[in-house]
Amino acid sequence: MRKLSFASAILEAQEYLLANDPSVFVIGLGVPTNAGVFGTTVGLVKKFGPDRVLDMPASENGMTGMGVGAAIAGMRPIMVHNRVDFAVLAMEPIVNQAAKWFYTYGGQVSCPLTVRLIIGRGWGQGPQHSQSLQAWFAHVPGLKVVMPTTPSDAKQLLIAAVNDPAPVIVLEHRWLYDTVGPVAAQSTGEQLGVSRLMAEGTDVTLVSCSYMTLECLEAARLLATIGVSASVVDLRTVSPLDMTTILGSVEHTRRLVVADTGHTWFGISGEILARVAEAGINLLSRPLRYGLPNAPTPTTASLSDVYYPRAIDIARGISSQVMGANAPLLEDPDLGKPLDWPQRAFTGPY
Amino acid sequence: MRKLSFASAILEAQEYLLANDPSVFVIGLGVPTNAGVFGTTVGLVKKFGPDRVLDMPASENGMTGMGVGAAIAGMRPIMVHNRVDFAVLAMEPIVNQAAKWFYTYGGQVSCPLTVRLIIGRGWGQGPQHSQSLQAWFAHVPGLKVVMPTTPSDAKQLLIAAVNDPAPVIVLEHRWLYDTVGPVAAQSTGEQLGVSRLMAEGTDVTLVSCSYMTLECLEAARLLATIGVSASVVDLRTVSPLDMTTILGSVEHTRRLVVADTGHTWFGISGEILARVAEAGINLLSRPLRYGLPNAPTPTTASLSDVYYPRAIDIARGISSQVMGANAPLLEDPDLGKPLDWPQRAFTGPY
Amino acid sequence: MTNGWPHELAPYFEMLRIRRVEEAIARRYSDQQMRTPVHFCIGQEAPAVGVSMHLTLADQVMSAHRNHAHYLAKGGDLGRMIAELYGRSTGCCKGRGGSQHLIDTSVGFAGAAPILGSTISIATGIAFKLAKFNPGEVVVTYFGDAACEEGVFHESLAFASLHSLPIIYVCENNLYSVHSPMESRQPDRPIAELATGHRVPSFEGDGNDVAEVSMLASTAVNRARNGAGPSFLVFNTYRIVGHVGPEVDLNLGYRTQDELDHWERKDPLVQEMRRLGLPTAAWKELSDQMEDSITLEIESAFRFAIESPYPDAAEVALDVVPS
Amino acid sequence: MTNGWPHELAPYFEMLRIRRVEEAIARRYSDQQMRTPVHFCIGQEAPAVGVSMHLTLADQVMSAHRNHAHYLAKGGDLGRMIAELYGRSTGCCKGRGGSQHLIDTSVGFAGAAPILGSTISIATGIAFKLAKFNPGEVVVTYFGDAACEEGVFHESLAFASLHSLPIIYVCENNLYSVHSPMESRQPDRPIAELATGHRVPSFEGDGNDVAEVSMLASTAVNRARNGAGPSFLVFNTYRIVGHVGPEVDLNLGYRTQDELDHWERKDPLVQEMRRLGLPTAAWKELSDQMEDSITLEIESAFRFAIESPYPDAAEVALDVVPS
Ligand SMILES: Cc1ncc(C[n+]2csc(CCOP(=O)(O)OP(=O)(O)O)c2C)c(N)n1
Ligand SMILES: Cc1ncc(C[n+]2csc(CCOP(=O)(O)OP(=O)(O)O)c2C)c(N)n1
Ligand SMILES: [Mg+2]
Ligand SMILES: [Mg+2]
Repeated sequence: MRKLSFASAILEAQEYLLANDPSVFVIGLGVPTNAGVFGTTVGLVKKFGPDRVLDMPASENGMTGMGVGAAIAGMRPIMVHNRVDFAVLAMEPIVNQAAKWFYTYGGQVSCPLTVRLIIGRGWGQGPQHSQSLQAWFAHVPGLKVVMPTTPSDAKQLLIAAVNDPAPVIVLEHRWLYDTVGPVAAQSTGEQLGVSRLMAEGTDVTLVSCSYMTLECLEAARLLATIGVSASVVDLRTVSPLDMTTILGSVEHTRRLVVADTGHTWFGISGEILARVAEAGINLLSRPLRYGLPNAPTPTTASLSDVYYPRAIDIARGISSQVMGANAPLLEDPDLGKPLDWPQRAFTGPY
Repeated sequence: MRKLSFASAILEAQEYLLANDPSVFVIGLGVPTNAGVFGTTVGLVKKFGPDRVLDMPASENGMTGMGVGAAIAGMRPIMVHNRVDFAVLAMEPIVNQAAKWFYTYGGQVSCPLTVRLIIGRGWGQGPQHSQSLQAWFAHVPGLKVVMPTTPSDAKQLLIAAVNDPAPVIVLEHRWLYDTVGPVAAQSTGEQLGVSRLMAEGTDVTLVSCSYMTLECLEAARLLATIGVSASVVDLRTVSPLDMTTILGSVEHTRRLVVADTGHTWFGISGEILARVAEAGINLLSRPLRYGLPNAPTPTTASLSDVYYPRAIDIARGISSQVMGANAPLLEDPDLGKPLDWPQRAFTGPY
Repeated sequence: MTNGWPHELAPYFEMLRIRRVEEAIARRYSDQQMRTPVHFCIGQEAPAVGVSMHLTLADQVMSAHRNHAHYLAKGGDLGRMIAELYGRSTGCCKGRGGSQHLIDTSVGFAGAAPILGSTISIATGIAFKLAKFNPGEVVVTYFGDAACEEGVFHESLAFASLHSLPIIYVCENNLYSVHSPMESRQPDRPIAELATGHRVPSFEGDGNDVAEVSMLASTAVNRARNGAGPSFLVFNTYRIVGHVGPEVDLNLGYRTQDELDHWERKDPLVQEMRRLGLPTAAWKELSDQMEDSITLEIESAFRFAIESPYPDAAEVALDVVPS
Repeated sequence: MTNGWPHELAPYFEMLRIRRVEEAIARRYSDQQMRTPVHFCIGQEAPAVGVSMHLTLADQVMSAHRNHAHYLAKGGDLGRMIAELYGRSTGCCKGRGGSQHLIDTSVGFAGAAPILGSTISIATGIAFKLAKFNPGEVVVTYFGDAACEEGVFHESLAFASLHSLPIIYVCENNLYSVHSPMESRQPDRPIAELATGHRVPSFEGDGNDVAEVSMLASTAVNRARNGAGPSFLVFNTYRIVGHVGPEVDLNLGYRTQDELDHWERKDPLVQEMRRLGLPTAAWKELSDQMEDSITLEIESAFRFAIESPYPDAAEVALDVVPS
């Protein structure tokens, strides 16, 4: 199959949607510019015109409310906020209005708004450009929350989100944008709410989402070198949460590790541990959680390097959980490498 | 000791703070009016003048930002939003700014802003007047989150919140406002971050906060009638979370039930179950959670009656968990009574 | 708005009908069977009626917490509104919404919601849709003087101006936000000036004079229909009863008997009756007819509501997301 | 602002100093050692300098993402700023903030933060404090044309007007929000008009002419000092390099070489040099002196930064809440 970058896959999804549904429009800061939201909207305005591919004022609250209005009137807006942090200004229309519209008005009018939010990380993104608030959205009944990991999912789940009659928040991790993978040319009719087993193992189940799934896959690889066999479940949709896949795997491995791009405390990893506990599965060892510590994001690389958990941290945690004090020491393959940007080719600022 | 209502206790706390610290001011919609935010600010303007007890425009975002500015400049603002739902407009200054100020600027400048938020319930409060978003605030490093249950805590923890150098969110449940209890005349110098064991039992630990602690105490009373002995831990502060008290009790009872005023999914109850699992405590039976279902709040009483979990639900859940199929049937003491307002004397609207 | 009465009388009838509905709700409110916070519009009937005269069924209206007049004047179903207040399954939101969330999409009443300012941006989005797919159709959104304090008000007007959207922003300035007077909330200037910076033309008028309302609304609606973009209408008016619930809350001390008297003299019904200037006898006959038909309609609506079932408990978790 | 140069020359020197600092950062930016998104103010030095001339150390300043000029003109420590860009523990935020979060409380630079509009309300809160506890002291907050699109801009101005707060809102209109031109974002009207509805007097001027900036700032600062309340200043200016980073981004196609040339002819340094009108020889000597002292200062700042240690890993979770 063709290979595309995650960013190009998003672009292609929007192109497909704009071409196939006249009610779709894309709006956000810089959407029709040549930089095009890190390349994800480049060229769309040329193909579909300025009334379907729009810039907007820096008015996140009002513009998201506007999107809610267009959606309840029958359109399918795709609204992009360049960072999750900016969308904190837009919580009111998303949470009080969009999420509750269908229910409150007696199931008469749906609100098919899709909001794309980009999670920043590294290269000085700092405290106000790097938040990952999926736990907030997942806590709100009426919203669906999508976090794609692969380029294929970046495309297919965005199409599913826009076609879904519910309001959907799609969180895209900036560090995935340049990753490359096979992407089907057509829409595969994917549905929201189904997780994917990315690796199958017997000793431990790693549940994760978005960029952290890549770290988990790497952790699984590291663990394999010492004979520990790990399953990796990529959530894909945080809400609704596909507990069937998770429980299926954990029942088998009887060990649970959750890795999240957001803060650990009061985040989505707690919910997953809780659901497994409620299901009454007896784990062989204590569950582990990896995510951001209880601190805002420091800007300097010297601190953000320790702030973000990595594959090696996960692998080491698991090896000592599984093998105890006898666990062989895993070496850090990235030792001494710069850690605050996704690949060496990247040079900021962004 | 004197007895005061929860609302009067809040009033007294603010009176004390205004009298003892010239940097304190109280601001919010209707604060200086005669209704005075459900009685919690009545008379303050007369005693302390209109430049310390202020009304404000309906500009939740800007006014909370203003509060952040006053706080970093050395004042101790008490900002009141009449419902949690309105404060959704104020998430940006609370979460991006106040919470991160001290950390980001290298520990030089603190932001001692206190935000009072009222949780609505019953009598038609409906989807946009009844949210209980403590999970959101607790997820954000740098904020403290307080949820008083007793009139005494309503006073003492509010004083502690305002005196605390960190930004503090105080969530006050409207159904507690008319409850009455002993309240010390003076400030007792209470600190944030300490939970309280409200009842000591041997069979199960109920962890809860705010109004749900009253339901849990009632559940414990019901359980006692069938010989089940329950501990009740009142969180008081959701963040920082006092795990010492919780773990101490659960280690003893080996059964865990969490009851929360917010939505269960991705809420604070998941975090508590997760921490107990991480601590490696083997529970005798599956942990239980009580909170709001995954739906917005319906306005009609006929639905909100089933929407909100009550003591009887908790007690029945526990009795069957502890005693299995042999559990005696507990009778609902409120059967047939109207359930959507806290006591019969109350007649809406509010 | 077509209520069966001749053009000249229709506005008066519609205002009377709204007034009587509100009074009927007020009378039964203390039964504690409508447990939903009702924000009565008694005294504020003219803006809804004067504006709706210029709207078609296809035009869209959004309102906020004080929405009964807007819903009724747009043609919203009375029975389903009363049933909604009673929390019944036949309510316009199946009981889930209550007084603050009326909707009747069959007549272009797109909804109402009580978070100040939010419906202003949502209505702007509806206008965005109409501009593209339904040229000639317009949106009206009603809100109070306090909603203008929300930043989203400005964000919405600026966007509507930028894209020349077919929308009319209608502010009913009744001097208060709950119990807070203007001077504790806003700088001293006409509210209408708020639109200047966005190049949205504004028109201010007597909100208790339905003829004046209608005149200004006509200008604004025509502008919108003809692609000339948004307008901002400010109608000065007054709510006779308290902020929420049916009590006349003079006891709260935020307003005076004098002020109330002043505004009662400016009652929109009285003003319109005077303007019509019919001979007393003819008027008496007419108004008896009106009262009779209204009474019948109201009785039947309440009967419908009260006889309707409550939603079933299982409905609590239905419709969270559409399927 | 006192930089040791005679009154007449001080603004030029200060602008030159800022320019050279930015150029020095630009030169070393590609080393990938300052890994923080820098929003250069090259071309926009005049507003910061012309305004700061009227401020005392006790007056407070807040800025946003494009803040270097504001920080330096207010007297912010250069060494600690450069160290902050290098992420060192001697940085003004101990490395936690980076370019977008400068602070120097010792000279009244209260902070900077990159969420558009948020610092406008925060600055308003500082003004609320000064009005009560430090009469005669004032706040200045700088932001761009896009920040005026945030509702919080209006909420802040309205509150400042209502309470007559001692604050000067300074908008640097450089025509762009990232790569988006004005016409895709705002209705066609002078930005200064946005303040009208809040009864905040506004003054618009050439933001590349430090003398004009100074004149308008003087009026506004005096108003605030004397209790006459807030003002809104709009300075028209232009950023010579790209939105973020040091490249001149003509390749992105959102602006033209012609436009750039036009604004380069309006360079604030050149304009001010012309205004000073010194004989060539005298000017050459003076400016050599200036350049030399600036070079020394900059070199020492970079040395300080580069020789400073990084924060210790343990600091990652320190200072989350004060104790
Ligand atoms: C965002 C928000 N803040 C506060 C409230 C509480 N509130 C409900 S109605 C109201 C007063 C509104 O005044 P106005 O807009 O003038 O309308 P009126 O009630 O006078 O018709 C307030 C403050 C709210 N509903 N939403
Ligand atoms: C709330 C918010 N939305 C979007 C952004 C992204 N952003 C950063 S700078 C910028 C442009 C700001 O333009 P302007 O205010 O004119 O300042 P300038 O960069 O031109 O100096 C944008 C949109 C942001 N930082 N905050
Ligand atoms: Mg009003
Ligand atoms: Mg700009």
